[in-house]
Amino acid sequence: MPGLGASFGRGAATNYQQDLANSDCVLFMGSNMAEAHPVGFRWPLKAQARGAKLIHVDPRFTRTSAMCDVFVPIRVGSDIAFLGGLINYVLTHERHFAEFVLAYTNAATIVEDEFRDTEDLGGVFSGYDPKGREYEPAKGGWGYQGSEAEGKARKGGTTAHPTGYRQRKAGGGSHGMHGYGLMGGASSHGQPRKNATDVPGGCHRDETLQHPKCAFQLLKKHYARYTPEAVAEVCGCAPEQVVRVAELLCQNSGRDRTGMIVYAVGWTQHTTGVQIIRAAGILQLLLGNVGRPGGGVMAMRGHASIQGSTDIPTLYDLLPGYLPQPAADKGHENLDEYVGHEGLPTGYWANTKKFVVSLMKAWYGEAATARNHYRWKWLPRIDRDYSQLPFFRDMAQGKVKGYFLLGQNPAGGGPNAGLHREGLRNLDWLVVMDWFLTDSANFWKDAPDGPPPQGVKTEVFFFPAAAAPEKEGSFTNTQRLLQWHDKALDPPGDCRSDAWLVYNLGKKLKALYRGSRKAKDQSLLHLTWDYEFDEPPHLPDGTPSLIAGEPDVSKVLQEINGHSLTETDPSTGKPKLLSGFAELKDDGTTACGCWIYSGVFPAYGRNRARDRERTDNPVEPDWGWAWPHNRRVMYNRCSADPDGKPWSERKKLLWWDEQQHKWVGPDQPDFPPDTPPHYRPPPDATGMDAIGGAAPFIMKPDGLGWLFAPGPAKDGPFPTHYEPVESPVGNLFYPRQPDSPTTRYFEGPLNRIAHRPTPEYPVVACTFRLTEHYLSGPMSRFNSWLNELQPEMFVELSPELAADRGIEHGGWLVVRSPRGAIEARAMVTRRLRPLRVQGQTVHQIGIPFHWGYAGETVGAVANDLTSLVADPNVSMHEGKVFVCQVTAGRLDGPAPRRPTEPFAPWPTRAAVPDTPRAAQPEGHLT
Amino acid sequence: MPPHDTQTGRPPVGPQVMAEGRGLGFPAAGGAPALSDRTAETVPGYYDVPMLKPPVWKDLISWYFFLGGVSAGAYVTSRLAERYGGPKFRPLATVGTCVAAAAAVPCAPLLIADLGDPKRFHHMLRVFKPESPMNLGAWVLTAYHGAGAAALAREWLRRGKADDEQKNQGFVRNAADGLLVAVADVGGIPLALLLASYTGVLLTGGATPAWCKNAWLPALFSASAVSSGASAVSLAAEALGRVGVDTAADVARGPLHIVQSVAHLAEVITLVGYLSSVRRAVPAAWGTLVAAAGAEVLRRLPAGRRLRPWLDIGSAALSLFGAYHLRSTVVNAGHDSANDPQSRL
Amino acid sequence: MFGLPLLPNRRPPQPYSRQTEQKGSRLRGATLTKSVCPYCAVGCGMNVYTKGGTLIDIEGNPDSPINEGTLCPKGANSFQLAVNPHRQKFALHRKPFADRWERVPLDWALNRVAERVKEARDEGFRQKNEKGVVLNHVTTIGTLGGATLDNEENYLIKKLFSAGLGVVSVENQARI
Amino acid sequence: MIPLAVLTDIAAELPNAFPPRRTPVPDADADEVMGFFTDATLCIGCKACEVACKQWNQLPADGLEFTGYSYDNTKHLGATTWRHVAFKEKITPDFGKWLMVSDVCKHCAAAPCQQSCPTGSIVYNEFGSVYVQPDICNGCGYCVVACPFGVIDRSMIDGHAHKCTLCFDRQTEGMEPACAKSCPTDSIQFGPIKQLRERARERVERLHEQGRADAYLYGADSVGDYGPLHSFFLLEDHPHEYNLPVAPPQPLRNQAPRYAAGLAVGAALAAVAAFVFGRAARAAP
Repeated sequence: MPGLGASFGRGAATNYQQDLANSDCVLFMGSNMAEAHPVGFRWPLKAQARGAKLIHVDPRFTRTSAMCDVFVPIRVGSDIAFLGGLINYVLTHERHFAEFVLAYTNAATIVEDEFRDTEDLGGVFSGYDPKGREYEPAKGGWGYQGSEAEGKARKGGTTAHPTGYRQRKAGGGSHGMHGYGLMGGASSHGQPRKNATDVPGGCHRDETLQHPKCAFQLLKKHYARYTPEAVAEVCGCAPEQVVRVAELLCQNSGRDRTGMIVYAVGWTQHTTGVQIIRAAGILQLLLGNVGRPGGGVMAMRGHASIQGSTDIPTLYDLLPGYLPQPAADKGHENLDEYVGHEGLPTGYWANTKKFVVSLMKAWYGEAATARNHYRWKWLPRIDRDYSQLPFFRDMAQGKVKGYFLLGQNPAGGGPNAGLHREGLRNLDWLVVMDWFLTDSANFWKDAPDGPPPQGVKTEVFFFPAAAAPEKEGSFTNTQRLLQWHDKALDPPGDCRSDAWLVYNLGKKLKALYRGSRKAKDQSLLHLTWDYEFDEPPHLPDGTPSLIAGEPDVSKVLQEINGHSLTETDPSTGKPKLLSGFAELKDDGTTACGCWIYSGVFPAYGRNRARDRERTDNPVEPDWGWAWPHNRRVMYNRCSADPDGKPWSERKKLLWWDEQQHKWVGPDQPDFPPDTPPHYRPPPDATGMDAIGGAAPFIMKPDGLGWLFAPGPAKDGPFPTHYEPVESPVGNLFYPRQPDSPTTRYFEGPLNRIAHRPTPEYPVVACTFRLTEHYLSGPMSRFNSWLNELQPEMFVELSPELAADRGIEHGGWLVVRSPRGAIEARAMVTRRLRPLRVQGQTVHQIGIPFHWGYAGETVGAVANDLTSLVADPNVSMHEGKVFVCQVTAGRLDGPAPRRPTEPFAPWPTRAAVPDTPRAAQPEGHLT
Repeated sequence: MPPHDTQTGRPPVGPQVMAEGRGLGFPAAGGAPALSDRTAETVPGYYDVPMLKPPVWKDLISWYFFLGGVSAGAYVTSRLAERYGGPKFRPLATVGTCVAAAAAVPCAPLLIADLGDPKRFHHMLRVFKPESPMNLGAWVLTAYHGAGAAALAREWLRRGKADDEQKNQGFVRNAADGLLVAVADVGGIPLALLLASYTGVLLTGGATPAWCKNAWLPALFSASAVSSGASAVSLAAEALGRVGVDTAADVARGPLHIVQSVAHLAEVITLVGYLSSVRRAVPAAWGTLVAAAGAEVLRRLPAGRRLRPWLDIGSAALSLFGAYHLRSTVVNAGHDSANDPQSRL
Repeated sequence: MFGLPLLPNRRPPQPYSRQTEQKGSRLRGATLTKSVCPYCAVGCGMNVYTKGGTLIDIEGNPDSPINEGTLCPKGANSFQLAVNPHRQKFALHRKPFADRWERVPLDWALNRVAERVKEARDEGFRQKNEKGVVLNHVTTIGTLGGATLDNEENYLIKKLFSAGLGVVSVENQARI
Repeated sequence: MIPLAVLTDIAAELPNAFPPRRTPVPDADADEVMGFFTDATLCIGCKACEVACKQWNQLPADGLEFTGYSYDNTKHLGATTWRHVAFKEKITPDFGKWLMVSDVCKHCAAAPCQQSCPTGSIVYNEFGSVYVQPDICNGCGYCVVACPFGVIDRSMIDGHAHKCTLCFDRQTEGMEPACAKSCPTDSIQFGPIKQLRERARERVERLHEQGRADAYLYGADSVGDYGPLHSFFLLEDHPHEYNLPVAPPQPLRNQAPRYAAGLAVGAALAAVAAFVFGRAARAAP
């Protein structure tokens, strides 16, 4: 989430879900929370019952809209324009929280003279390289003014004296790697050390906010053209609606009130997703809604542990804890160089080396020493984008031999799913671990667009997976909360946890490579890989577990938490576990698998993810464990004014207690606990010493929230409205620059893009999630209780469009995009409406993405229509908007799909054991 | 203030298109397939989902209602014929009792076959719960079977004997005969009347508009039971008379005809009353009216001695058909009105 | 009787069956395990009930401050996710160009996969690029999946495939 | 003709059914009577109640029919569907309303299904709810026609009538019903019915203060022939929009006149018969 990272410092939801109940106004945008996160929606409704206003801005009238006080329909992909309109309203009417903005954001910071805005350059910022389709921030002057040694290359390392505020020279071309920058401070691969915003004190500031190059004035200028009228023209709404939403937000912000913005993949799945989220960050900074109860930006994530899978990334370009994966050409050859490039001298990233060294010790154990640079060289280097999207393109071209699918279903869920299936067909072998024979497991057999099985060469292994209650482990939920789930029973048959597969595969491979002296095999042979149970595991009912070879995952979490290599735990004699990342060392005396999770397992027998204590404390600090350091509201220093006093009694969370000389309040301070509010760092301070007592954003080198972001977003310091890659209209604001200038394309015969508005594809499509189903269906379309609730694939469209195309409600229609065509039942509903955009009528349709060809219910794959394009920051595709044509009727071609599984009304009709007949379930009907 | 504020602030796009649009909240533009029709919003209601559940009863229930009515009617007619008509009508009483028994025999099996779980038929008698017409009916039917059995037993005991022979058979036999008569008449006749009318009350306990709280139905079913019962007796007497059995058909014809006519009249009056009280006329019910009128007309046609019995048989059959048609029509009307999405309470 | 004498609010003793008298919950005597919903990222706490080694009920954990015992339809359905006739319980193998699955022993499948990984890795491992810069990576193998897995599983995947084997394309659906 | 096994089954089950134990239960207006309050203004149409109900009671899924009724593919309550979320879209160019509410058995204070039940299978239980004893029901189907809300139905699978039990089994352990427990937004609330009514009235007042003047309670006071229902609703539109009756009848009330009419006609006709046969006996030799 570099969008949040760029603004605040960490790429994660700022507050916790229950905090929505404390909000006075909630703006849902890019989120259909009532449908996608129904239980989370409990909390805004509690706020509404108190009188809070709920606002939904969305292309479709959804179950969320039905509950909100205000609904504004906008065109898909016009979010930045709308948010820009809100920012413009706040600025032109001077409704921003002036004290907050001045003290806690970089509004007063003055940007380099060379910087040019999109207003000056017709839609691009300075520093744009049209050939490489990327920005060079150093050339563009995105840095702060006030460096003592402008442009001087730094030696690297955390000990280097902070010198420059200016952009350093770019260290080579961007790979457009994804993922990183999530933490906001350290730079991403695309720009190793390009963003020399790494020093807090000393940068030029204009406390009057009048300097034409100060961030505040630049912001004002950038959004000057986003007037309600212009925004309405782009979004297809009315100017009054923009004003209404802006007014509600303004009225509910300030000392006494707070508002929250909630988003989900409706924002992220765009080529401008990072910038949409950035815009929300800017708006909340202006309104003073960050780090305060009921404020912030709430990212609603889609999967049980999607936050966890970026924290401990199964991502190609990240190491655990948002450290970049070393790259071949980024000056990452050795460890010190890496730290020099990726660390920051000031702020929390000054500790980068501690994190890396401890990680290497966790992975390579005793083989990693200071002399061999902790085996830094063993880590694989990346030299281009290896994310899912381009990797499947490689696969389709036959460049990949083998692939593992662990609980993921790209044959139905991948963008441009047809290309994904083509990729699977060109593998030598594929391993699928899942509960059911999913679309991806059965791609060689059931895919309607594929050759007969005799024509598919892929060798496929299917491993049956254990269900969540059949294994233990921790999930990290959308509010960064680690929650442990205990194992309730053994999985049936040969079903095993994914941990079992990986652990035992590792053991087998180690055995296969045993004795090898080749350099390439040493990393594997020396990998620490011992997670055996100390005692045979038992189930909660006291019976022994019958599964052999299962790893003890609490040992894995202990390794993630970290331990000392010099001290032992007196009670167990094992290495002492660390109580938090503050204990990490850069001298090889600590090992830690993921620094941000350090503190989750502070002592043997004390797994804090397993904490299930309720207290009177409203933030519930003893329920689970939230990174970082169990802080539930990040940047909560903002909840007090610069003097350390709460802004208001109603919205107090953290304040400075002069007597105790520390920050107190219900939440853990996201701030040095004893740094007083009036502390001002000396000019040459480094690390956390360089963060002043009124600088709440400690992951930022200057400790401030970034209105102007010199980094790490690769597509500009200010969010700018660009049309989606595929749009039926041009860019009203910047006619010469329709799409985002840094979008990456992977065009080919299987992945055609309609770059310009074309009458061939006049309709805008948006994919969406239903409450009753989950993703591409592996976890819902095999479940009859869910299938009966939404039994068939459909497409939502307006009565106007339906009438125009002769489509009947409940009848069939065909949707064609440049990538493919699908058929579905028509759901004609006034919840969708045509919009007037720039003088023309734009029709929008909504397509649920839950169906595929495997399961109890089958239907067209929505992702057969989506394209494979990527945003420059995180390689996010644009699943939420593309153009298409809609016609009545059905597709010619193969016979209708049949379910691969028969309808099973009951999960089981077996009697519940050890239970009298009078207590058996009533519904077995026996 | 409306709870949702969409404030488009501009005129709707293409209002003429919208008017023709089909979708949720749009009336279908005529003659559309089923699914499109489901969106009709011309009446307040929930798509085309009926508010009520249709009865789960099969056609068997109509047969039960019909046969129960015939049995009760035949029973009452024959018992009263003997009691008040004396020895002259004894053969008729015998025939009538047998008809009543024959019609009663299938009743219980028909009821049981209509149960969702027939092997639990005896649960009907688990409680005595007269506030449930069906429970009351189950008890009435059971008791009625007992009374009928008593009547049959009596017929069997005095088979082939003349009246005066029977009078002096000793105390035990006389006492038994008296007891059987008491059970059969004092118990049986009220039970038969209850059997004939409870089915009507049973249907009025249904929530469907065609049945709900309809005071005409029990009276209608009673009248129909007597008319069909008398007709059944007449039919059996005439038919058996044709094959040489002494059924006193000739002497019974007069009184039976009056009973039939009066009962038909009562049936027609109550049926018209019923039809006027249901919200929508039940066209099929006119069939019963026609059948009743036809039966009366048929019987009154001038005919010779040879033809007379055949006309009577025809008339009785028409009347019986009318009675079955009535039950079937009323039951179906309940189904239809429950299935009708327009019938809203 | 006949619906008349009954006052609407009066309720006489009711004709219970023996079974109704003994009516009880199947949770009596069950083992309770605390769990978390495997669907979306809200992170609802769950109570998992087992009895005699079988799963008998899953419902929301009322203690959880996040969901306070509530669940959405998917969460409420998670019993059916585990107890499901469509669930595969044995390892399957599909040979190249074959038209059906074959049931195989778990250990055989694991050994075979390990061999195939070694084969592909040995063939595809690149120590340096053309310019002589260290790569130490494999780009002919990849993994996908993780957002629905546990943190510990993600850690093991990243550790084995990336740090151990040098596989670069370790991916999942998480993006922003 | 009848298999022996059926007879032995019947014999084995006899002690369960005969004789019934008369168990005292609270009166309909007693304090301990429990019920549901379903608030349509809080319903997000997630259908958690439907699935939670099916899960707890292990009810079968009913099939796969795409209805086109907005997001409602359940259509109605039934023998194996004890909660049903209704959806109605009422959207005009400048006004948007998507009605959603979770329908359920009303657990009437004076329940026609209970009254109609000839076997005593349907009883009021000790929590004041209306309960079908599945081991007693013989599937006569009378309750199906008696219910004016269209709630109860007979299952094709076992031939017995089923409907919401208000989680009788859970209540015996002091647990709230599965649907109310699962409801993410507390649209479904469970508790002592008197307390629920108070809470509901406060909620309506609050909504009126917030400008939602259409909010009203359905079934908290009398509706049609019914006194307060033990499962009542807060609605914002006409009951018919949610497929609820405006005037549900109590057809089983006041049967006496109907019996009287039937018997009177029968008796009159019998009198006619007696008269004509008597006259005939006297008339001719």
